[in-house]
Amino acid sequence: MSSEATANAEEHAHDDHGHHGPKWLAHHFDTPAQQFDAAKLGMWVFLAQELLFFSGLFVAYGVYRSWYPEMFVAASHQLDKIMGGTNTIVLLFSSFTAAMAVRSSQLGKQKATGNYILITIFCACVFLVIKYFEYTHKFHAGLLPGRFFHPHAEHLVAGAPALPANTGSFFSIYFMMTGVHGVHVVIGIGVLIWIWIRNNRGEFSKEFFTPVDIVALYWHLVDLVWIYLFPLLYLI
Amino acid sequence: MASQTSLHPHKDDGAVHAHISSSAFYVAVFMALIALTVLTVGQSYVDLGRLNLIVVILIATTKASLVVSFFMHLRYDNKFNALIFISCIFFIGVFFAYTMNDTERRGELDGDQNVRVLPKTGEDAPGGFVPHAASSGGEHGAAPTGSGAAPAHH
Amino acid sequence: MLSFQPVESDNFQLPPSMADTAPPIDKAYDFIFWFSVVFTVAITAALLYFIVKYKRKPGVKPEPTGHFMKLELFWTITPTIFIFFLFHAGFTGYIRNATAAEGATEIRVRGKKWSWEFEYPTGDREPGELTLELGRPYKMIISSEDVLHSFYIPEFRMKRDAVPGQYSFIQFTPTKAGVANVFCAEYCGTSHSGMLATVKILPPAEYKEWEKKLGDCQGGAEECEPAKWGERLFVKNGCTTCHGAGGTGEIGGSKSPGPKLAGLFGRDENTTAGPVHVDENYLRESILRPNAKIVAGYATVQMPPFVMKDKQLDAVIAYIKSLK
Amino acid sequence: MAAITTTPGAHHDDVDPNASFLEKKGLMSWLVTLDHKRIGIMYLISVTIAFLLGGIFALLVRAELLTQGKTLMDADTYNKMFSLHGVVMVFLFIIPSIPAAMGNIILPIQLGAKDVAFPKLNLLSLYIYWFGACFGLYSMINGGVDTGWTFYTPYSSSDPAHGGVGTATSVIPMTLAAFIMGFSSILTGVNFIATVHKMRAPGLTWRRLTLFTWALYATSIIQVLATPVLAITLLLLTMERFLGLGIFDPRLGGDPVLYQHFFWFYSHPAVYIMIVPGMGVVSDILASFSRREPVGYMAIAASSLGLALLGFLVWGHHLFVAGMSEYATMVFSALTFLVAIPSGVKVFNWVATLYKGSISLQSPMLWALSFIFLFTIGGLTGLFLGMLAVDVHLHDTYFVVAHFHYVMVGGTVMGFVGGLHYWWPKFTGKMYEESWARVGWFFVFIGFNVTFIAQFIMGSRGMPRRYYDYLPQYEIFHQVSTFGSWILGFGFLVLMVMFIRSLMNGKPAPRNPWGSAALEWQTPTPPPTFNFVKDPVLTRGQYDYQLATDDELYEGFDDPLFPGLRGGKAPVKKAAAEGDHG
Repeated sequence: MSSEATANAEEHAHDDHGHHGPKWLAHHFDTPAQQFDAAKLGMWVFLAQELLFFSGLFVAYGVYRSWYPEMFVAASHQLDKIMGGTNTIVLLFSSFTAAMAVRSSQLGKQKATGNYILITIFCACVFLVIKYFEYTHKFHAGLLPGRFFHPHAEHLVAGAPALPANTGSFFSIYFMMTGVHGVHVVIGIGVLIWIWIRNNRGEFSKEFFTPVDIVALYWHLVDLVWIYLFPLLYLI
Repeated sequence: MASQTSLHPHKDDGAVHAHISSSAFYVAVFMALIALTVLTVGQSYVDLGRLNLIVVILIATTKASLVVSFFMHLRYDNKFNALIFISCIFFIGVFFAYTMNDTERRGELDGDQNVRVLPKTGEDAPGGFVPHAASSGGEHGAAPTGSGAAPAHH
Repeated sequence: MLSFQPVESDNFQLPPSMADTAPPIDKAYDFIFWFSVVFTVAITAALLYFIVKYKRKPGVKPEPTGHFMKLELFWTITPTIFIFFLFHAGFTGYIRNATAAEGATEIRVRGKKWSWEFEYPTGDREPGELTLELGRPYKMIISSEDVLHSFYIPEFRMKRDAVPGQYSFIQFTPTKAGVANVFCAEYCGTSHSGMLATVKILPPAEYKEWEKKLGDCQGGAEECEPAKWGERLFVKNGCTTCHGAGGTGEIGGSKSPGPKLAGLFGRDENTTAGPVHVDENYLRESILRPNAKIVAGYATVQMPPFVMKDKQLDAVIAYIKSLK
Repeated sequence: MAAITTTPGAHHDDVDPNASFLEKKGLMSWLVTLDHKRIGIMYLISVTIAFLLGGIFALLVRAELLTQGKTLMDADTYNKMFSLHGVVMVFLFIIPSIPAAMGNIILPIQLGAKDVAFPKLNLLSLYIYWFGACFGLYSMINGGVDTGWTFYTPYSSSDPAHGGVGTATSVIPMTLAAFIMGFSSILTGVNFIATVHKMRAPGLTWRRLTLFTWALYATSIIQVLATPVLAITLLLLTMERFLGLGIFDPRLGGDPVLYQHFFWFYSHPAVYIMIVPGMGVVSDILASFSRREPVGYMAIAASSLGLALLGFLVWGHHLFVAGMSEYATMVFSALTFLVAIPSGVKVFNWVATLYKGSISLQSPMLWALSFIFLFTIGGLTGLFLGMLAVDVHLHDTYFVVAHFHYVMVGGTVMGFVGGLHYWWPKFTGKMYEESWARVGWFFVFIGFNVTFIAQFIMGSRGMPRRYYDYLPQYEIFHQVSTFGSWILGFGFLVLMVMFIRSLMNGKPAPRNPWGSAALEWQTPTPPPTFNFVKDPVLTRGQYDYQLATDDELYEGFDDPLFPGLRGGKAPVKKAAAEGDHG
């Protein structure tokens, strides 16, 4: 089921002309392993801060949901489970392809890596398009944050519970959570394109796939956050 | 310090040793994630009362663990990276627990302390929620809603 | 202008103690203060002694650092025990004041930019001055109409934030007749430092006298001429914190947050709701519903509404009319 | 055999490893540098400018309070002055001061590394900091903010332009400034954690790290875990003001106390971002100037981590009277007291370090000793505020102002200036005039105490903070305090002149002017670009004065107080023999 990859460290051996290992080994590292471990550690620390960043929104969600449970139930009826569910599957799939991209890169398959990255980017775009339709609908229905919350009855979901006056708070949280997440998706597309280009240039190899690995970690985090957002916002 | 190349390298050879899972395994993890997504959507049509939230969180956490352990390789990664992840969850837990220890328990010791509605008279506190407060020209301390929008804390 | 009586205290560090809530807090304060003094002196003395004793000398090598496990444990565990004691002392004092006595007289305290308003159980509202009866238990129910304020009476050692949209309370029994200060202790904008009030603690007999005239003008006939009484109400309501002393529209030589009132009466003004002729009705409306017609150029600061009895309103309007 | 040996390292062809890192000239050589020392120096210059700016605001605040009523400015200007003082000092100066400026310069050298783990990220942090600072300046040019550095809602979030009850000042650019600078802080933290873990020289075990490194490591953890919460809080606040979210503003259905939870979840740990590095500096200075390993090395290191952890559990003590539930109040008070344990452990160990040491009172040591004294007072007055009942009286008074200035200025700034004195010769290659340094220290120390002891007294007598005007009974204290602020300001002026004179025509600094055993003193002054002429391998601890050789300790050592101490001129150290490594 799995195998241990061994990066070839041959290139790293010092020669006597002051040349310091392979091109991709930065001058201040001694070994590829040191560079790889440092990058991974740094990325995990960075992901920890990402999670703390989102945690503020989750705490706000927790507090308000527990204060106004009925309002949350009523408001979530206005969200489209089908669209949200589709987006969940799209993101999970993109996470899968990102993992496959790392695997291909680890095995030195440049072409496959590129293709998997492209699929991941495509999924990210699909996610944003679906999000766009959801947002447009909310705008039409006047289901907007706080001060701008003016629901238009004709655009609301028929048969759903009536929306209390303070439902604006729910939509504030909804737009902040999905909005901040959406910004992460956009940034994710950016960095995925960046490593796609680097991969095309042939910068990665069995020995050096760190950037692919790091970007994939970031992308999985985007997925991870959505895994919680979806049921908490759509499935109350 | 010069590293040696060998067919059976040990940990200190300075080379990168990453775990590589098989494609089939990744597909299996992905299918499990899809199955759990279907499960959680299906569950949302069944009302379990107070259990709803717990079930939803459990399913989401299972999904998250799959992603973190296998897609993100944490299962095979340096133990310290896992420690970072776990301690970050711990601090999020602290943030949640302590904040909600306040927001959930205001007015518990004395019904008049830190509440939005005075239990005796049912008055809403001034300065509180006014629907469309800002857009209606900012009537100060206008009649509070009393629409149930700002319920008293128990 | 701040014109309150100076606090006279028998303790250099703390203001006089004027309510039952103060002595336990003072005791805790004194205890921790003396503890801190002893501790600081000990640490400093040790520092100075070592500096002199182990001054660098030619040829004298420092001793290598050893391991002092027992010492480390000692100075970890001893403070641990001590802080539990401190926590307990602070906590019991706090909880003692957290629940109000049965049958305490309830007074509503409302903070607004930038004045305090007190509503007595009779429904009478008195701004800027809180009158209490010596020895009677009170419960102050605190709220705010705009931003955060904090109701603070140093002489009672009591403080509580006035949070908009939320009630809170403090309780106490005044134990000494005299005058105390109310401060706003949570920053609330331009005239935060002007958001003061006085507390008058009267012996029961005097309090009864005062209570009879609650909501009415207190004082002789001359002091109670409408314009004179209106002037006092103007100050107590905190109007000066926005319109300047005497309604001059200036505070400390700069334009005040609220418009100039002197000479206003009878003029025509541009307001957010179109031109207005300033008459008694406009003044009345501007006090009760200030944001209906805001004078042009003053819309950035919102004046809170004031609830007054007709008699009081008339007095304030008479005062504003008298300003030239 | 030398205790710290070097190994033939790998060098780049384009960099002369023996040339000082300062050698390259030209603005561009600085702006695009990846050298941690140069980035650190740019941080140092930036935070010094911020410190001056914040200091001017502080002096103006104090000057206004010299007399009752209006002295210099009107109330709105005063409110902006104290807000800007807070914002500038906290976000622009004190948070990046020791970690980003001094840590950047020293940390990799103390680890025997060529650079931090992610040099590009390091430069990016600096640019993010500058970018954030631009937003701050933009806000100041637009009239500044008058919310206090805490940006409490609804005053900060409720915009009168939308019929709100709050301030009309330029809040959004300022919160964005803090938001952006937060990311600079986070990235520095990420960088340092990876650096400490992965970049240590051979032989540099965890037990051989300097206490400064330990402190920076603990600080980095806080920066990474707490700062993102500030980021989301300020983002929510910005959106609240901009779009009227209704999460923090009660009139829109929000809860202002919730904002305070969010804000202090970051800002209390941030106190430890500020103070813990200062403690690290002091530990290092004490070791060098008592010439021995600090007593309880592991206890001091562990207490840094302990403070980092506890810092996250006590934020609620800022909310004791804010309208929080009594149960939360109780828990937070109990946990707050726990902070006293690691703080106490540090102080006791520092004092014990002096016992049987070889103490030299040169200027860095004066700052370190002042730190211990002032931090003790700052810490003990914290106990007053941790005691619930007493806090109810003291909360939001000048007592609190004095308390946190004793910790922030008496602690962090003393540590910062002490560290600046201590490492100045290393990274500038110049000595400063010791006598002027002492004069500067004297005025700062006296001025500081005069300024803030007066504030303790007026605070306990009930003077609320952030007051433009005050009752007559507080006038005398305000006047003493303002007078003290002038002494304090004068002291800093002396120090600034002294440092500038040192840069202009200071004596060249030797490799190891203090006779310290730590690693950063075993490399040339100023260090080469890759920090060491050859990669170091450690065979002893950095505080091990027993195993350190005379070469290591005494080359260039010249204690002005004890010229004879060195006992003969030590030979200039030759490149150490290789052989015990491979």
